[in-house]
Amino acid sequence: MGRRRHLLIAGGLTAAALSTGGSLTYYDETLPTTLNPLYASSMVDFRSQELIFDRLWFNSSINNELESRVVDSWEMADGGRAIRLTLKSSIKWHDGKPFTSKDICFTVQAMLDPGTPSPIAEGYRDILAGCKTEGNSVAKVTFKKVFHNPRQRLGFAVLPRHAFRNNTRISPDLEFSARPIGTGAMKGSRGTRGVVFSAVENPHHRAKIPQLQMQEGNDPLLQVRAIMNNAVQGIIAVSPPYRAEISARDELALKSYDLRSWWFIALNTAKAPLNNAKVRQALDYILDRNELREKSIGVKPGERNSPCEFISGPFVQSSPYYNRQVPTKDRSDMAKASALLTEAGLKKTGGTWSSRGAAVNFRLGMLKSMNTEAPDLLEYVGNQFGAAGFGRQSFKISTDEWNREMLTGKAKNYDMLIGKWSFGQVEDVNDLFNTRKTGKGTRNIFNYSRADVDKLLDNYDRAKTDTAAKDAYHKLHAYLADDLPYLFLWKLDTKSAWRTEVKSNTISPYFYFTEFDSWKYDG
Amino acid sequence: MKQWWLQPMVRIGVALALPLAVPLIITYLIWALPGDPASIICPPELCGGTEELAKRWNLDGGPYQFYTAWMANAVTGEFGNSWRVLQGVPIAGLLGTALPNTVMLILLSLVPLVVFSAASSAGWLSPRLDPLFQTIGLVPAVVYGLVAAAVIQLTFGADAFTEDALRIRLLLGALVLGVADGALAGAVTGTRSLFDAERKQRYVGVAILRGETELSNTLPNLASALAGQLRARTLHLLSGAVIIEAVLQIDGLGDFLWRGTLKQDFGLVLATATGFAVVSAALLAFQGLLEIFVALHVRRSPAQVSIEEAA
Amino acid sequence: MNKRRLALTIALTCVGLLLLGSFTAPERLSPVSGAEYALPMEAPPFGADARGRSLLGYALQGAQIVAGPAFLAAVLVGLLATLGGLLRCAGSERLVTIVNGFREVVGALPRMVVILVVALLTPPEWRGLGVLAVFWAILAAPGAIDEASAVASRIGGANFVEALRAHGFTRPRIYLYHIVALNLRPVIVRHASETLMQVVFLEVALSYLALASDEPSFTHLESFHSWADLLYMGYTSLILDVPTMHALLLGLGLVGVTAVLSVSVTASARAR
Amino acid sequence: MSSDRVIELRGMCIRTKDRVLVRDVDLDVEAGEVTALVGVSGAGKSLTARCIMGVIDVEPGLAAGSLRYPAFSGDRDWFDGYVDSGRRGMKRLLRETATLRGAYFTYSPQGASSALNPGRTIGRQIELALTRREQPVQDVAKTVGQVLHSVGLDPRTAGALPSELSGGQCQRAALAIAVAPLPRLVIADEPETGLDPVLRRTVLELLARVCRDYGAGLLLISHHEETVRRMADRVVRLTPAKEAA
Repeated sequence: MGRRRHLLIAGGLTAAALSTGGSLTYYDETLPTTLNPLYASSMVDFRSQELIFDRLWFNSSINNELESRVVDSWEMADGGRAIRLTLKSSIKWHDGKPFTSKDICFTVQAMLDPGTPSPIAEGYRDILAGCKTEGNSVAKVTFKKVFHNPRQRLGFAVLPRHAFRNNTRISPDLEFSARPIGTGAMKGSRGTRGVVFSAVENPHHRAKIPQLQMQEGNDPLLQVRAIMNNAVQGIIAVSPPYRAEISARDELALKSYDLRSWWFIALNTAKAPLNNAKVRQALDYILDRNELREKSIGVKPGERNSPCEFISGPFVQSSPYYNRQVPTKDRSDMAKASALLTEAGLKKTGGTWSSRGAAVNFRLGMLKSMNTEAPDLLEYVGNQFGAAGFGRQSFKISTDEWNREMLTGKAKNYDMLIGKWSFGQVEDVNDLFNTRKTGKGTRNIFNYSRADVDKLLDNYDRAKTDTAAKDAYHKLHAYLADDLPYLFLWKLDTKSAWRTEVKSNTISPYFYFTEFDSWKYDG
Repeated sequence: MKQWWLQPMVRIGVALALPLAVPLIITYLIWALPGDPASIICPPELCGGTEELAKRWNLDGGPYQFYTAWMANAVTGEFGNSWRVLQGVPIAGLLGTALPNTVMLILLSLVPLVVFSAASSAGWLSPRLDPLFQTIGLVPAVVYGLVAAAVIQLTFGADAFTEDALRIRLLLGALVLGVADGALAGAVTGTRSLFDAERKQRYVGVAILRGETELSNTLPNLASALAGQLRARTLHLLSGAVIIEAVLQIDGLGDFLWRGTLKQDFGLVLATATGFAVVSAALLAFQGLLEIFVALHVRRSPAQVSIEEAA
Repeated sequence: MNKRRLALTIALTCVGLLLLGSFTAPERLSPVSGAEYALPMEAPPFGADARGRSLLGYALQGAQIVAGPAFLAAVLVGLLATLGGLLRCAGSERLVTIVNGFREVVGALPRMVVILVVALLTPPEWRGLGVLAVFWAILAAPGAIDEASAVASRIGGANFVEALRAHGFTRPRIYLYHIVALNLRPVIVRHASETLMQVVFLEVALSYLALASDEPSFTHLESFHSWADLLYMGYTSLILDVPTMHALLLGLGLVGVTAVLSVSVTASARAR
Repeated sequence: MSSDRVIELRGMCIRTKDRVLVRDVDLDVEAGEVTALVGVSGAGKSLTARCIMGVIDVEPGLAAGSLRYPAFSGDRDWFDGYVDSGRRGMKRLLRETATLRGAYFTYSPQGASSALNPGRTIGRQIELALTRREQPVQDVAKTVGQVLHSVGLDPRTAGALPSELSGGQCQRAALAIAVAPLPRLVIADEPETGLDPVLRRTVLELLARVCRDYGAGLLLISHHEETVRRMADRVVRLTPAKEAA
């Protein structure tokens, strides 16, 4: 072992010697698939694009207020159906071309163009109606209907009209996806093994770090060793088992990264015995969230500002839509659970529950990628239900299969699916719980369908004021906490690690690099 | 020795056909499978814009049209852009970087094989060492490979993908490829047995009595057999290169093929598979040509007497 | 006890272990708190991983993943080789040419490339080691057929059959006993056992790659653990000072057992 | 260099680790003469023949004796320093005498068809032999033709491979290769074996004649008393060595 240690240390030194000159390198979970904002499909994609592009509006990480770096002033028009934007002057694209209202309208039209096969664009087709330029610096964007939060809805990244030769049919394999042109703090270029970002001067951006490199981190432990050797300066996501080791080091800092995400166990409400609300409630009581959190994520009991806080509904506790009247269930309550199960007509014989003579057996699935954040959560959940007297088989599901089967409502043969939802700017949960048939509910995993829920979601859609929207979602929260299409688990912060030479590195929720201008590195 | 030219000609024929055949086979496989090609190549849920893709790849026109179109582009060096692995990056460019790396990797990994084989057939390497080579070869290449990769990542960190790092990756990769998966043991014993068998031939002993050397007599007669072995070994190495490049993150044909397969980037897979076909076609052609050369060399005679007359 | 019998015993033991393992494999490996990184003496027989799961479970599940497909491929190659040899004795010259052509084409591509392309093209619901193993067998077949028919022609091909007919043996007896059992056996068994080993190695390599790139493996369900997991654990111990050296040893041991199996099977079938 | 004695072997003793193969062998060969080396099989005829060519491939090998090539190197003893020098020494001796083999004396093997390199045409093999003449050959093709003709082979056989010739033709070809370098001595190792009586006679006569034509001595190794009586000018008998202590 001794000799190997030497090797590692030596490695660290060479690396330190090699990676100087203000250039910063960090490991992300994987390489981005694309740098074209319209085709972003993973958090990695979103993070890298945040450096290259300006979103029209974004939430400030300091005061959570809506801000824009490119819009100078704005006013609502047509009774709230449209918004008139006046752009800041002298903003330039990375290739030096001026940034104008034509670019805003081009982006809108590109998203509305059915020839642009982008899931993100599809999302905007329900929101936006069109865009008109009024001179070089004014654009008027019209909505499909009146929204209570119109500017929140304009969180898209602006694309350069000239880079697409004004052709609004934007296909993913255009070279733009690898060598994009934006107005963001950094110009990005995609290599086979990572992305190199280099600072670009602009009136609205002044990055203090001249160069930033993103590489794939591979094995989580390997990443930790690398940052300890100063072979790299940052890791986006540190796997729980290694967090203690990092926080023990003075030259390293663990930083909380709020992914605006909450975890759940979706229940197949179409399948017996889970079609019975009492059974679902019983399972909610059986689940010991405290134990899960402790064993899987490694949160010590009574640990303050833990990265993992329980939720009782489909929102994070910091969200305005979270209904604080609904209590969270932290510990299991077996008495209540068995009472409910007996009410539901299940019988417990020889320690196992059976319904209509047949022993109850659950097929559990979990999104594979979540295993690094919460190692073996699937096993622990399974064990808890097993201990309570249910048979179970567990499966890890690849991201591809998840997108292909689970999100499209084809996962009929599963009883439970452990997953998580992340939210960017708008916490719109409608497509998770809306009835699919209506064309909405595009991410309704087990095709959960309740008239009352649809009504509440509709109320939120129609809401013209924040309070109305809040009210609708509070009611939704309460209803779901009782009907339980999901067993709501927790909000889980990711932990990033950065060398302490990296200073004032504010990490924005979800988008990560929104405040990159303020980052400093004296390495 | 009747029709001595037949076998080499077959080889060269196959070599010429291979780069055409491989994409053809893949194409027909796609159409043979149930479901429409576009969504096999890239399920809509994964890619987005499957119909766009169908147009782009001329998948609507049936296998023949697709194949001819693809070939026509390929000949002009146009392979389109990567769809899912490196979205928007021209595949031709990727092949441009991958091919030299893979070839270099293979050539480097042939060095230990050739050296040790030569040594063993010259009798400088005792057969008692064989078990050692076999034991080394027992450890799967992936294990060595990942250890090497980790060392590089820890040592180079930010600069893990610079030219220098790549050189080291290639060297380590070649080393691993050369010794692991029984490559070395196979090569050593294989060549040795060839030479030993030839040495036992009576004419060698007599040649020595004529003051000639052993090698000058045996080597020409073994050339084609050796070429055959060399090709087999190289193919084995190419096969292993897929794993090694993936693990050591070397931008080679194998690595792009692997990533393409994982991400279902069909364009990339088709291109890289064809790339492999070209490489092994080159090997085949080399073997064929060498066989022809040897046959002609064997037939060399000072008196102007044509082969047919003599045969 | 002569060499062949010894080899046969070893071979049978290995096969037995493999089958036993695949039948007794647990459905899931449950973490045991307190047993993290337990060494073999602390958590017999093989110790435990970072979450206290017994490594025995890994070994058994790995066996279950490979056993079926590996034997399938082996049998397939064996059958094809036998067929090749018999047809040669049946005096079919054309077969030889066909096989040669087939070999040139199939043998011209690196196997791993073919396997990956197949993996890409097989629909997700069919994906698994089974399909890949069959294709591997097809890729390995030409060599086997070629050698079998070479042996057949060495013993005289059609003339051999005629000669024995003259001695009054029945065709089935000649083909099954004199040709297959007495002459082709060594070749067939060698190729079959080599294929078996190669398929196991293929599984390990593919799963290992999948682990390294944190992607699902083509070869088995995510809920299952391949022998590659053991090697991967071991790799972290090699480079990152994680106390899982015992996992590496076990992984290598299993790979070794497979190799021994293949070698001993071949040895036990060697002609007298 | 005026002496016309080609070989002068004195008191040679060759042994393996456990037994003596030949002992106290004396052998003189004069230019232009036919010397016969006879003895029962196992008496060490071939071994002796190989030894006088400097090829000793047994261990430890040379235990005693001296070897001179008076017509070539006067009084130099080629065994000097190699007695009991073991495997290494025998290898060095082999290298040192390489220039003589195939030039000063040549070898015509028995069972020629298996003794000719199957990967070279007869013409090519003769051509290689010609390169070992003292004076470089001007018109190789022509000379090859002549040599072939002198052993009674059709010049067209120059383009043929050994596998394309009959046993008799191979024997003639081997002889052609042996005489092509214009050696002082041709060593013929039981040239008659494997040939029917008629062919045997022709081959032997051819051998004798060709050697005479090319002015080379002939060392004939044989166990055929009749052959020897008919052809040899001088006979050397080898008796199996008694077991050494």
